[in-house]
Amino acid sequence: MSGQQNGQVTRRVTQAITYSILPTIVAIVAALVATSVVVWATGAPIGGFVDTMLSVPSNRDTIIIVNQASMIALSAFAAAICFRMGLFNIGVEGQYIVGACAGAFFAGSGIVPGPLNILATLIVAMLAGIVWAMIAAVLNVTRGVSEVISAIMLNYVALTLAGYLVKTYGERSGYTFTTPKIPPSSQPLGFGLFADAPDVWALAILAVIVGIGYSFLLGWTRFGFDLRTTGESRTAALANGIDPRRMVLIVMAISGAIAGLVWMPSFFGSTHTFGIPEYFQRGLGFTGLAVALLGRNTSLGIGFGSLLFAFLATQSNRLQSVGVARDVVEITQGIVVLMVVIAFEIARRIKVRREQERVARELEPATTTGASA
Amino acid sequence: MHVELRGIEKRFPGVVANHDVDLTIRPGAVHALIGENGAGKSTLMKILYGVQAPDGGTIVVDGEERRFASPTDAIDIGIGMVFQHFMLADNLTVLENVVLGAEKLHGIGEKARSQVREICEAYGFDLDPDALVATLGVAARQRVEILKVLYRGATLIILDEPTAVLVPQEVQALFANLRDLVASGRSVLFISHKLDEVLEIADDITVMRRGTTVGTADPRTATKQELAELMVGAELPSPELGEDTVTDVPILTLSGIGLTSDTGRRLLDDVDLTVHRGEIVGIAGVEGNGQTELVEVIMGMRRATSGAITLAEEDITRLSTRKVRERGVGFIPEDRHRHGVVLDFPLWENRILGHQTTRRVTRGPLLNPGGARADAERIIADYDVRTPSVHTSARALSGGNQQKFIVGREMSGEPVLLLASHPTRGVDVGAQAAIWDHIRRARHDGLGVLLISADLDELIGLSDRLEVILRGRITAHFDPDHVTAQELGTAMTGGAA
Amino acid sequence: GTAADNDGGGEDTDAQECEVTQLEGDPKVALAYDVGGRGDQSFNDAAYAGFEKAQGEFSFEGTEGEASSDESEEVREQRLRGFADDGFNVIVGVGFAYSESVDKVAPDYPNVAFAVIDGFDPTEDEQNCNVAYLTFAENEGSFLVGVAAAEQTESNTVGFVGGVNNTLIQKFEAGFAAGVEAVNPDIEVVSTYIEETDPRGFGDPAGGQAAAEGLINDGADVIFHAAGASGIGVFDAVTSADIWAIGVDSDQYLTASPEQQPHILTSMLKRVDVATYDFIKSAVDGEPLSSYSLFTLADEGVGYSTSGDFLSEDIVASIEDYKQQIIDGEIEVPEQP
Amino acid sequence: MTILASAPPAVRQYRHLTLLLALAAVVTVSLVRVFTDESRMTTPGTLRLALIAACPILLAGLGGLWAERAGVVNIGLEGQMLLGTWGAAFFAYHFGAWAGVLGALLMGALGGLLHAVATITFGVDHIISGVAINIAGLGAVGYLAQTFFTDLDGGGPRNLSGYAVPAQITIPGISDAALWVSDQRWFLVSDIAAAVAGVTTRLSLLTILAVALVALTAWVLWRTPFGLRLRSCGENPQAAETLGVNVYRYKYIAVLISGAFAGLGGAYLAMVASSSFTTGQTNGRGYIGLASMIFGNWNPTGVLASSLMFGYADGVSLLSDNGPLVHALLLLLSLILLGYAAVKYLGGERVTGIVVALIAVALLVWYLAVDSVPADFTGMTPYLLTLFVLAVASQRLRMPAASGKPYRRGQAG
Ligand SMILES: Nc1ncnc2c1ncn2[C@@H]1O[C@H](COP(=O)(O)OP(=O)(O)OP(=O)(O)O)[C@@H](O)[C@H]1O
Ligand SMILES: Nc1ncnc2c1ncn2[C@@H]1O[C@H](COP(=O)(O)OP(=O)(O)OP(=O)(O)O)[C@@H](O)[C@H]1O
Ligand SMILES: [Mg+2]
Ligand SMILES: [Mg+2]
Repeated sequence: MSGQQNGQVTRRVTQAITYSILPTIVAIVAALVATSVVVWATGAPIGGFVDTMLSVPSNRDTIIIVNQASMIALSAFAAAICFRMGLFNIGVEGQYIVGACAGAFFAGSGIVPGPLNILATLIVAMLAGIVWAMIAAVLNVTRGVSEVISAIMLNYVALTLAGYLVKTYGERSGYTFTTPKIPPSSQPLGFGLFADAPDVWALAILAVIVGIGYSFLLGWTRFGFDLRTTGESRTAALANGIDPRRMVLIVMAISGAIAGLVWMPSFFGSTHTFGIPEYFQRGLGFTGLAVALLGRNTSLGIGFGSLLFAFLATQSNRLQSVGVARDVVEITQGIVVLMVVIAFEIARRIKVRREQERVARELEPATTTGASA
Repeated sequence: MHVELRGIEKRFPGVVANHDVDLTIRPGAVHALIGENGAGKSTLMKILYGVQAPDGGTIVVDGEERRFASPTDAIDIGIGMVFQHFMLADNLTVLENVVLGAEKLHGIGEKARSQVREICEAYGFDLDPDALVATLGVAARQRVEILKVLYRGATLIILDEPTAVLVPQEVQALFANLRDLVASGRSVLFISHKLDEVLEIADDITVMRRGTTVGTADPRTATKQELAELMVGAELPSPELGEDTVTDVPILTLSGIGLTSDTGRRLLDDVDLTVHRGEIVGIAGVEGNGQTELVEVIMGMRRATSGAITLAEEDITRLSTRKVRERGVGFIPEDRHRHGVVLDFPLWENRILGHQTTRRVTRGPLLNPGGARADAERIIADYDVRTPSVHTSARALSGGNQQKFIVGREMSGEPVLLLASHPTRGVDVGAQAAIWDHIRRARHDGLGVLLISADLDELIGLSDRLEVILRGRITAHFDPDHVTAQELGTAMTGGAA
Repeated sequence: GTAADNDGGGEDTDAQECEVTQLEGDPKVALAYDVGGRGDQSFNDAAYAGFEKAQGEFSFEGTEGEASSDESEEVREQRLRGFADDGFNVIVGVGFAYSESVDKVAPDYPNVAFAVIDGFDPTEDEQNCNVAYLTFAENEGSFLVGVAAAEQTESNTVGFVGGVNNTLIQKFEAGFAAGVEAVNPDIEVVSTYIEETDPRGFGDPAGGQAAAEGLINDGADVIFHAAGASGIGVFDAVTSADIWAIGVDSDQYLTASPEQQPHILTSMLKRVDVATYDFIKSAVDGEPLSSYSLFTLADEGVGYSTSGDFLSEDIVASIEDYKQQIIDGEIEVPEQP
Repeated sequence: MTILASAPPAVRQYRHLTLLLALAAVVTVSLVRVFTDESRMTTPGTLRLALIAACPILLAGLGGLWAERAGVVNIGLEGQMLLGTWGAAFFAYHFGAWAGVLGALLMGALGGLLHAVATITFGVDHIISGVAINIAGLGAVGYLAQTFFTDLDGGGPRNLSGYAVPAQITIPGISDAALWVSDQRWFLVSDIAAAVAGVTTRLSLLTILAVALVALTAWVLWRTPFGLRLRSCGENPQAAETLGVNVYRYKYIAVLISGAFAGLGGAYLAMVASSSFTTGQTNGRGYIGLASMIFGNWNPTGVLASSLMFGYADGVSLLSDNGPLVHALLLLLSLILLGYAAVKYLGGERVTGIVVALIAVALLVWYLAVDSVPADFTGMTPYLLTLFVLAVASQRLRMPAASGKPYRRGQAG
């Protein structure tokens, strides 16, 4: 019995390698090669490009990569939990704008003193994200509106709305309006990695916490099971006591809550105030989507993917100096997503075939049909 | 036309669907190809029709060897096929479905329309060329399929299990058409595993088993037993009930159940129904007359718009599916791939499916993988599910084994009521017999069963009582011991013989 | 000043207490561009022009870096530190967006002279002595082109298109409106903004054209834009309607296409090049500017262009007249519409 | 499940409906215009704005329609549109206006090809591929612009202008007459005249092409064997396969055309809606196009109607001091909704009818409560309106049955 179990374990490890790690590596290499070809074809200094992209980042850059990755990962988890259920929450962008805005206003007001303010703010931000996500979710379950379309519209509205709120209730600083700064007592210290570089943002830890929670929820809980079932087959879910509409609402809520957190590490770590465009970082929602897909909606994959994207983006800052347009890394990012998915699709087909063959092999000599199975 | 298949071979991952298949079809005759589920009939036909390329063997048409790269090639030399699972685009009109791919013949406009009308005339099909296929019933859809073939002027017409979805009367109508076709010099290849039908219509019979042709028979001399021997190497299992175990304790009671669609159509209309402990109640009806809705309403997948459902003295009318299942209702859905299993989950996770709240497989809000695996092992053993391990994904199992696993799962945790829709559809005889056994045994232990099936023999053989459902109403009751398939068919089609 | 060194007690310093920043070694100049970078035919290019001029005169080592859209605060910060660490001791942040990052970086490099164009000190309480905030009296420049518009219009309606509705752009609108009013209070000023918040309002030529056409439908026959790259759309609109447009920041007559040129009445000049040049010069001379320095009409920091010679003598005369009044302080130009 | 399913062929039924709705709408509009005295609601100028704002969205929407009719969801429209803007600028700059249009088509089709290879050949999830293409597209355009435009005169790292664009035409007699009539502000007549004037004055050939493509699409897809085959791939590819249709080929063609149309939308942005290229100038119009396709119920006429609606709202949101105008539109919207509610209610969908009616009343109350809408909100008009209309109408929509589903040859039967 246990021997067989071990067999199972080893098999699954080897499977993980053949069906997950290998395709990923192949995909990344392919993407970099493809981009290099573009650079080369357009007559840009290919050598400089490759050197810059593959150079080891400075300590400060490393910090930036980690910080950025934390936000990208959060956004990716928000998207991933929806993907797992076959929902396409392109609205993370809008949800985290609203979350950031609400959180910043609350934190700046300093209603809650000291470190407690942080916790309270996170809750406020999550609530705001939930509210925004619920609009799309409710329209989806009650009116059958494609969550994709409504989310797209809501993204625009979110930005304008946030701008309006800051303009109306914020305070002026220079040429923009911002929310009141967080009182210093509520500014957490970060994690120091290097002496000669600033700390990693304290709330970068959120990404880790959410990641663990995400894995646990999906892999070990009944709710996670229901969620995955709904994602695999809504019909099967319905027939087996899972109400897909209810799931949509709950999952969109969770997604919105995570989205609400996306910008918090930066907010508490360095910005301390919110104002569009200077005191806010946009686009994380869309990056998150891509990273979720890149990471196959798994915690490890997303962690890895967010670091990769942050790495590429940060390295691109120095492309200018070697005379290559920085936008080129976006090509890499796009292609890597595509390549990973293609690689995994191929891997999946092979896997299914292998498994069916195994079934037949282990059951009987292969000259009879499934019929006698 | 004269068609010869020699030594055809086709492998699928892990399955040899066809090997050493030899088949000869002569012009102007109905040739029956019989074999049990999974014997390889459809695969062979897909090869003959060019949908799938054979891994070996030759196809000879009128003395000339052929290679079909795609159905186009087959169509061009006059082969037409009506698939086991209809190949129609619901949201296109009948005309569009018919002319699709054959636009060269008469275009897609008036000329084509009148052509279609003519054919309908000739074969007595009453079809409106401009009706959306979505609005048609099963029999009508099949006529559209045949229309497609005729429109292309096929001289060899393949019908893959055309009678599976028809009631006896409709079968007779179909056979009449087939005879006309043959009379007009065409050949028909007729696939079935219903032996009396085969004996009635066929001029030649070829039997397939485990992916190969095991012999031919002459319908004038052959008997059902002989054919069964050839098909499965044994007597075909026939469903029957042992001693009467029916009690008078009602387990499920439906009173005045009605269901109206969003568009105002009456899907279920004042349905009264009672199932007692130890009783199997069969629901007979042409597909699409409310069986699916009836099950969904009982399971809480849809809310009845009127009426009440009682399960063992408890009103479950408004309970959610999960709650209904918690009350001990087992459910064998009609479509195992859409409702029964999650194809890409391993078996042990599929064990949890539908039982997310039972102690054995979950712990409160958490899963209990250990328990689930153990119990999946149990089912695999008790129900003879052929699989290497509980970690195998459901997709890799054959339909029959998938079905056996589902039955095993739904029987676990002593259910008080079992809803079984088409429990043996698309399943090999071994599995079929096993599933019947399990249902009988459960009945013996006092389980109430609501059985829905398109297979009239199964219904008549397995039920203690028969109810006929027509356009969402229960229109007739029968005692299985004193009813023939014919009578049942008449009732199912509303007396329209 | 960052929150970290807050506890050092917010000692209230001001310009006087600042002693001049001492550069180590020869001046090495770095330009940190805003999104778009060199070649954007406006802001960044203007800065580069000033830089180029200075380099021609004083010949020093120089470098450039460019921002990407949707980049984070700390990336900008990192760009500046990168320059400083590479030994560049005169660093110009082109654009308001650098205010925060310079404010964070400057204290760590006391011997580097920083400047932020359009910048401001986000933490007024502790001033950074090695930072110069180069700001402009856009409202004054806009006033002059407002005068030009008022003199030129025949429909007694003139228009204003803003890229994004923020206080900086409102400065343009306010000055423009004031200039028009000064000439003739009966002239109506119709104005619209492409975006309320979204910075993309500066990168949406289609939006610019639509906005301008809207104003044209309202009867405007002279349209002033402060909409960055969207402005080209404004030029398209006036060109096909055969009326006048007024450019912004640089002399846009020079960069406009031949079809558009005959319709560019004048441009409101915001001499980023002058500011950049002056700052670099001051650094080279060993006395880098620090704290706020406002570039006004008085010191040619803002102005208007006459290329194309579409402005008649008397219009120019009246503009010059108003210009003098503003310089003499007789006219107070508002910053808010 | 849907109403359409049980009704005569979707297309025809939908046409009648739109015609009827259109007429009713025009009357209501005119009424509101007169009542609120917001003449800008229907000036030729405003309508021309609407048309120009609508066309890029229309083209993207049509592109989406082609792909989905063949069963491929194309979220990558945005990226393909971006590629179009670059293609238009680059080729127009070097080889002239129509070369630019061609270049845009090519670049868009290139994006389409990428999507086709990923989704059709490799069976990649359509959404994933689309998202990837949008990222890569933006990157590619940014990179290509910086690489090829920086040193051109009239060019920069992120922009290019001064290239030739397709000509504009004005139909003399009609245009002037219509302009005159519309200036009279007569009830109904002037409004219709305004529309006529809007489409006869300084009309770009590209606009004509865009509208022509609506008709062409409708004709090809519903009146030709080619179209029938293509649609069958979106409804039931297996069935099509068993009838000898080469599903892969039709899917590929469809997605290529889809990309090309999106690219043309990009060209429109860079040549008609403005005459200059700026990196990322689509600003999400590709996504809006997708929305208009869905709201247009996967029908060319529907896409036209919905993109015009969006274009109108977009145009209005750019007008100067448009608070009162948007305010007037509130009234219009609530009236239209009331009408819709009535239709629903009488059509048997009681609940929907009542809900919609309630919403309409709410709007009416809002209208009466205030007398203008703050600028920040007028900017949201297009998005809120779209949300709104989708929320009210979406249940009537039906997408091609096999849209977004993976297909592989040889699995039929
Ligand atoms: N379209 C398909 N694609 C991939 N695999 C398929 C397909 N159809 C059937 N199979 C495979 O064939 C095997 C059984 O399929 P099927 O549902 O036909 O059962 P079956 O042939 O009726 O089996 P049996 O009747 O012997 O229980 C499984 O391995 C299944 O994965
Ligand atoms: N696409 C496929 N991929 C893999 N295996 C397949 C596929 N189609 C069929 N098979 C296998 O080939 C065997 C023969 O299937 P086939 O459908 O031809 O049997 P059949 O005689 O038609 O059975 P039925 O009576 O259920 O239709 C099946 O048991 C299944 O295992
Ligand atoms: Mg089978
Ligand atoms: Mg078959």
